[in-house]
Amino acid sequence: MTPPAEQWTDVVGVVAVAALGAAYGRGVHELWARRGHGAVVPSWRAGAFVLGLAIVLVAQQGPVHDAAERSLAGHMAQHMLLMLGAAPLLAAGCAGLPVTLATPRPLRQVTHRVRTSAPARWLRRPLTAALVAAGVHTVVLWAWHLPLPYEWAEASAPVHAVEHASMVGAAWLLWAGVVAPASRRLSPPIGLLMLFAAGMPAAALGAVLTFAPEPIYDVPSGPRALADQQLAGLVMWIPMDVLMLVAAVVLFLGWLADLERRSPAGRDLRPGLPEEVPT
Amino acid sequence: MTVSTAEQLRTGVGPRDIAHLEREWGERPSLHSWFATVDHKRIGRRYMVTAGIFFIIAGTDAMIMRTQLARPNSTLLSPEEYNQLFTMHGTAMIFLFATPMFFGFGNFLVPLMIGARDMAFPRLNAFGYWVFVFAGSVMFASQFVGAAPDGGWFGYVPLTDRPYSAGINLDVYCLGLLFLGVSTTAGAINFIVTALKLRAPGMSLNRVPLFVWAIVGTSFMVVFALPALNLANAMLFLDRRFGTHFFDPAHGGNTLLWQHLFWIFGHPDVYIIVMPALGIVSAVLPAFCRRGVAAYPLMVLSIVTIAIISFGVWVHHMFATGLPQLSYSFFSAASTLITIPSGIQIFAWLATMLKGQIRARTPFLFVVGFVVTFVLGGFTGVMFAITAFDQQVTDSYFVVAHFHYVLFGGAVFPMIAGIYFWLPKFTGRMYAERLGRWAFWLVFVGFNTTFLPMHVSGLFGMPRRVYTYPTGLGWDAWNLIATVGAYVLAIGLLLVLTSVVRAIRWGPPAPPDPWEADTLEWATSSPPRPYNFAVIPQVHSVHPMWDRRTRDGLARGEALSGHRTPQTSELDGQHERDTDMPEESLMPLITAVGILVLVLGLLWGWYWVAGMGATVLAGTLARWLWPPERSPQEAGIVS
Amino acid sequence: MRRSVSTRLLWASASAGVLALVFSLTGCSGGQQSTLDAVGPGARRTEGLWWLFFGISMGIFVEVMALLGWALWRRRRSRVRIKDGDAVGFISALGVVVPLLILILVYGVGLRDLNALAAPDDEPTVNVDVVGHRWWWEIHYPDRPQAVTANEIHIPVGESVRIRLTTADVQHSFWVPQLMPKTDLIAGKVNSTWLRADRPGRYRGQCAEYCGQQHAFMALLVIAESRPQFDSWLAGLVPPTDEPLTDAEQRGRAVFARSACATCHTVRGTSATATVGPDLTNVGGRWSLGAGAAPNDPGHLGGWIVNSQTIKPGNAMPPQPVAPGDLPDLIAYLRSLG
Amino acid sequence: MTTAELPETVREAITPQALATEMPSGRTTGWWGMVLLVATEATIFAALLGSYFYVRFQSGPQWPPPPLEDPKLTKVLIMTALLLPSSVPVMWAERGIRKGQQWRLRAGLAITFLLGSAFLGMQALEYAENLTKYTFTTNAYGSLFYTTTTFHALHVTVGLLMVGWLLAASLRGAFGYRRHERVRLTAIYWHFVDLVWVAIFVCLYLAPRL
Ligand code: HEA
Ligand code: HEA
Ligand code: CUA
Ligand SMILES: [Cu+2]
Repeated sequence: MTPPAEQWTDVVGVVAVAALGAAYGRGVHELWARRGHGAVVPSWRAGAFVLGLAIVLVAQQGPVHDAAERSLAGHMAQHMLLMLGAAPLLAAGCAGLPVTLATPRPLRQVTHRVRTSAPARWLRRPLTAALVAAGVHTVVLWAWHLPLPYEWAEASAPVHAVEHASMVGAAWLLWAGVVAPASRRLSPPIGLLMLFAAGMPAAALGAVLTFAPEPIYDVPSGPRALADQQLAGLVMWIPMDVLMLVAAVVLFLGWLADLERRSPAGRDLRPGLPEEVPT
Repeated sequence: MTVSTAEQLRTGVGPRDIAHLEREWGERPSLHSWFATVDHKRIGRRYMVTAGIFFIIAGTDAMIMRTQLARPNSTLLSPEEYNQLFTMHGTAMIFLFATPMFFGFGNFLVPLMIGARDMAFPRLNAFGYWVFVFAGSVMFASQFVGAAPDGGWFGYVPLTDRPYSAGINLDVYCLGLLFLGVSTTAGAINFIVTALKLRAPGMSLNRVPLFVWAIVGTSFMVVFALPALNLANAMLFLDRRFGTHFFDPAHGGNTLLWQHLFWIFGHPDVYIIVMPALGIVSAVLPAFCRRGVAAYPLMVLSIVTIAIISFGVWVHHMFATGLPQLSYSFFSAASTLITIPSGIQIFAWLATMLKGQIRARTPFLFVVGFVVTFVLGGFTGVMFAITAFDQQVTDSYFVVAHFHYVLFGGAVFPMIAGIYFWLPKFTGRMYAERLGRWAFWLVFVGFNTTFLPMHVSGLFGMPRRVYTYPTGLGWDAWNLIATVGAYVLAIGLLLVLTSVVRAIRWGPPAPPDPWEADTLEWATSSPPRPYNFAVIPQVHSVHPMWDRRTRDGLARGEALSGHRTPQTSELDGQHERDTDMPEESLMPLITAVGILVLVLGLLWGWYWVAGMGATVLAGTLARWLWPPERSPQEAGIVS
Repeated sequence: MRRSVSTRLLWASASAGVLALVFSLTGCSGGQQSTLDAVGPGARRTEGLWWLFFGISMGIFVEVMALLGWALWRRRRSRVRIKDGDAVGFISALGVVVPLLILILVYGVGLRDLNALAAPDDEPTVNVDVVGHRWWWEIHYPDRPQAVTANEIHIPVGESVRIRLTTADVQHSFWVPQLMPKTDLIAGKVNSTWLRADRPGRYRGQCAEYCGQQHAFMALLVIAESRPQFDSWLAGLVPPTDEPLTDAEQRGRAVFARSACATCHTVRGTSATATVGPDLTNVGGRWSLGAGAAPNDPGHLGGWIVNSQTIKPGNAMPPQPVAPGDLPDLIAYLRSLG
Repeated sequence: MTTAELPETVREAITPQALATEMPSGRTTGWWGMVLLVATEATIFAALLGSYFYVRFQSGPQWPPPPLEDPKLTKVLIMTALLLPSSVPVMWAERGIRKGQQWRLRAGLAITFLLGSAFLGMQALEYAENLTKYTFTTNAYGSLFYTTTTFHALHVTVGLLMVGWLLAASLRGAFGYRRHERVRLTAIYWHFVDLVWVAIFVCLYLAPRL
């Protein structure tokens, strides 16, 4: 039987997700009602957000949850589902405005004040934002995979929930810089640097797990603990790298295309002395 | 160079402007200015000449090795001599020849191609050159006194650690490379900043020549990869000299840590070497195919993706070390993936040739030679990427064959193409076409005769780094052929050298733009005046020299006076301001001497000398960067 | 002039390809250390991979050469209208899609073989511990604690042998090309591999990781023989102490015991038990001296004892001042071992 | 005054795009040079910390290796408390000189100099205590610990030299609101030294307990 603490955490988690979804839905509804369907938040973004929430739920329950309980690799797969599946989708949903709209007025005023304060504005400067996002991502990822925090999370459901929430949050922050609508996105070169800065330490973590000669975590595991841990390392490593590479390529090509629109490179020229222009 | 009257009439720049610029930028030919120069063209040429000399020494090392290996059981060399030879050959070719040679090209060409008057940090540039010369000289000096590094170019521990390597040899290796790292890093930062900030107005990033992209990509790899090597070498030095235990398993250290660190650097490094070469190919082709390189965005994309993926494949050099099987499958996949961007480039060049109007002059021939050999070398690379196969052939001559195909075929062929192509710009003289063709055929045939047989001897089980081998294993013939080929190759390279010397001595003067090429370096005289461009070009196209507006602008524009160059925005190339450029100075040289003293002090264990060197270093740096005296108004002081 | 250049180029490229083909066809045989003459399941995998890769590479090479040749041959004269975009399809097809398909195939095959190399499909019957030294191989049969030898491994034909690899000093690499790809010997780490020979024979191997001065002479021999032969060889590794010795041999034994030999070497059943150099209990029967540096015959043995540094400079054995009169006895004794 | 009445240039300067770019004044070559220097140095530290974790996870469950105990935190917390805030006076000084206020520059730099020196002093004390237990030749842990922290201390020293050098130059009145590039660059370096300390603190002092 699942212990009560775990049940409670489950309930809280589901309620939180539901609340977020409800607030988002309400905000989007309001926006669309005022400005017409698909305004401000296009419907595909809304869909992405819902899908992201669904993935969060799926990752926490049922077979995924069981796999995560069974093996380290399963657990890492769960993390990756949250960080690479759910988070980018949630980020694509650009939930800021809709959720703010759905919150009660006093709260909204507070958030507004915070958002417009000097430190917050400083934090939103592209370079700072990129560095902070990459930094937070790295810290969250590494901190939770150190032996002790990992074992805490294994042992206690609430800690585990905090772990997952912080991972989704950090990844959300990171990917928001890349998938948000153009006006709030980081400029592509900075986005590229951010992905590189976040990707390298993440890969290093994967490498540590993969190459460790002994099981790192003191958690009950089967006889193939080491193989499991190696697989877990790769699960951390490959999907993230692949996704980041794809994102980098897309970003880069998009950026070049954009530059090309603004200042065409004039590539269809030929050599030979051009004709004299009349003065 | 005299500018023809017709040329002069066409520019909107009067003789007064020219005289003024000459005064501002010209460096009096004197001993002082020889040591103090900060002109990127002089520094670039020096880089190339110095790297060329190092190439000849390292190549001669290889010839001695090949002579030893021509027959089995040869006793020409003792094992110690042989081991020093191949280590110095590899180390010097990689660190003292290939990278600095391309840095020389970059130094000379990047400012010209982007329409700037110098590098972003001219003094840092001079400093980088002096450090390079000193580091190279220290390393080669060790060879002449018989104390050269002998641990192979990747210096695996524990062999290179105490107690297995007692003499000073490996200290030279780790200190020398650390020393050199200073120069390479400085150069890389300089390239990036130059390319970002000093581009001529209008040169948005999608109008940047592919060669410049390649140099920037290379420089980014240097910035993020070289630290791993520097750290590894610093650790090795500490282990050897001060008894730390980074790599000592008996005290909790780890020998594989060295391999990881080395190859995290080492793999990006092979692209650091080849990327500028690919850039040269992209610069040479338009002139001889009379059209731009096809699919520019894809070319840029492949530069960027190579730079990124190259950081994720290093374990393919460690496929036999018994790391987890699972991780091998990952690195194997990543290593096969990295061929895609190379394939894109190859087929883009083929498309360029297919769609262009080919003029097969010597530089073009070397590009064709490059395509043939690089593709072959790339194939063997893909074979290694498949772990199971690599475990069989790693550390055999098959690997030696691979990396010479990619290093010589992939990097040196384009390099020679570049030398012929830009010789008019470097020296103001034209080379002789016939001699060039002869050189090409000798180099091409010699190269393949040297290195193709190594595939076979490798497959027949000949390990690398053996000073001799017994007869009867089926290796004798292949080695003999390789040696013969090496001599043919050497003659071919001698012809290349001859054509360069001949051109400088007796070649006919070169016009500003002998090839009708597309980039801005052809917009100035050959060789360019110290200020490069009297009129700063306004760029409208990725082929500015084929673009009427740019040419008109150059012809009619006003000269930018003063010791200044424009700065533009990073992405769009919008003009921001004109900045003053630093004058010639002895500080770079003195600073470099400071580091030299520091390194020599460490090498011999005279720590007080090292301390003195460090003091000189700090003092000169402080002096160098001391802000000029300013009046309160000028500084903007509010009391 | 123009035409002739392109023809020559074509010719050269084509001949380079043909040359490569010829090279590799002659390569089928190779010598006693050839990867293309596999006699074990491991090496056969990689040999198969080689021919697959070779075929594919030549295919792509021909394709690239054909395109290059065509470009050089056709030599467009007219100034065609140039649109850069117009090659993107060509480049993506030939530079991305086709290579990707090929790479997926190659990768899949490679992965299959990598798994096959990981472990034999039958349970190994023999265990061998290999310890790398500069510059020789110490061989143990752990199932028989007394069985120690150097630079040669006997294995029964058709049976899998598990090999445990460690090093006493720097990194080495264990490589017997006809049987199995290599595995490194790494300080502070235990690696393992396995071997199986399908035919009786002598398969040469060599240290493949640069390990210093005499890396070139760190060879070993794998001798695959029938099970009974193997068993008797293994049993013979521990010499019976009561074996009769000739006079010369007896004198030689005394010389061995009293000179410096015994401070470095072991001869089991005698008072010599040092472990600096290789165990000499069966030195007489080995295939070589100094791990491939010289043949194992009386002349070389004498030379080796007097001054091995002329045969294999840098090895750990100093020249031995054995009295000229004693040398033949010593040689006779050592030859009698094993 | 509504926005429409503002002069064109001002209006341009306060459009959302203009406000969104991080440095309205444009980045100089010096800025880029310093940022890239910091990037490559940060990579060295990353490689150093990566090596630390590599050795840690390769060397079995006990970390630091047995007779040694987890590093003590008291002194290190004080060090952190000294170094972390030292970025603030630099920032304050830089803001000041942007407005041409030399006194702020001088005061800010002086405070930073004191904090940084105090940090180094504390570190010396910390070393004095640690060295009685283990040195850099004890084992790989010791090697990594001392190398990493010494390398950082070296950076603090360089940073202090730079700050001191700026202070000296500022006393001679070299900077003002028009000329303060070097202040800006030194500030970047100092922030970097500061941030690296956080990473070291977390990895070397906190992580062994986790
Ligand atoms: C300029 C230098 C350079 C370049 C460009 C490369 C390019 C590549 N290298 Fe190489 N390599 C070295 C220099 C270089 N290498 C050196 C110096 C060593 C040895 C170090 C030492 O041990 O001393 C080495 C060793 C080395 C190894 C380790 C071997 C071993 O020690 O066991 C591996 C393993 O994967 C490898 C792989 C590759 C791959 C996959 C590429 C790819 O980038 C190649 C891509 C190019 C092509 C494939 C050709 C063009 C493409 C097409 C025509 C498209 C179609 C192709 C296919 C579908 C296959 N290299
Ligand atoms: C850019 C890199 C580069 C280049 C250009 C070369 C060029 C050559 N290399 Fe090198 N090589 C390496 C990089 C390079 N190599 C590396 C990294 C290693 C691995 C080292 C290690 O294992 O640690 C290696 C190893 C290596 C080996 C293997 C050694 C061993 O494992 O035991 C061999 C053996 O034949 C060899 C041969 C040659 C030859 C004959 C040339 C020729 O192409 C050289 C020709 C050049 C000249 C001869 C000089 C110029 C000539 C003239 C101006 C004419 C006048 C001069 C004369 C007539 C002498 N190289
Ligand atoms: Cu042992 Cu090479
Ligand atoms: Cu590589």
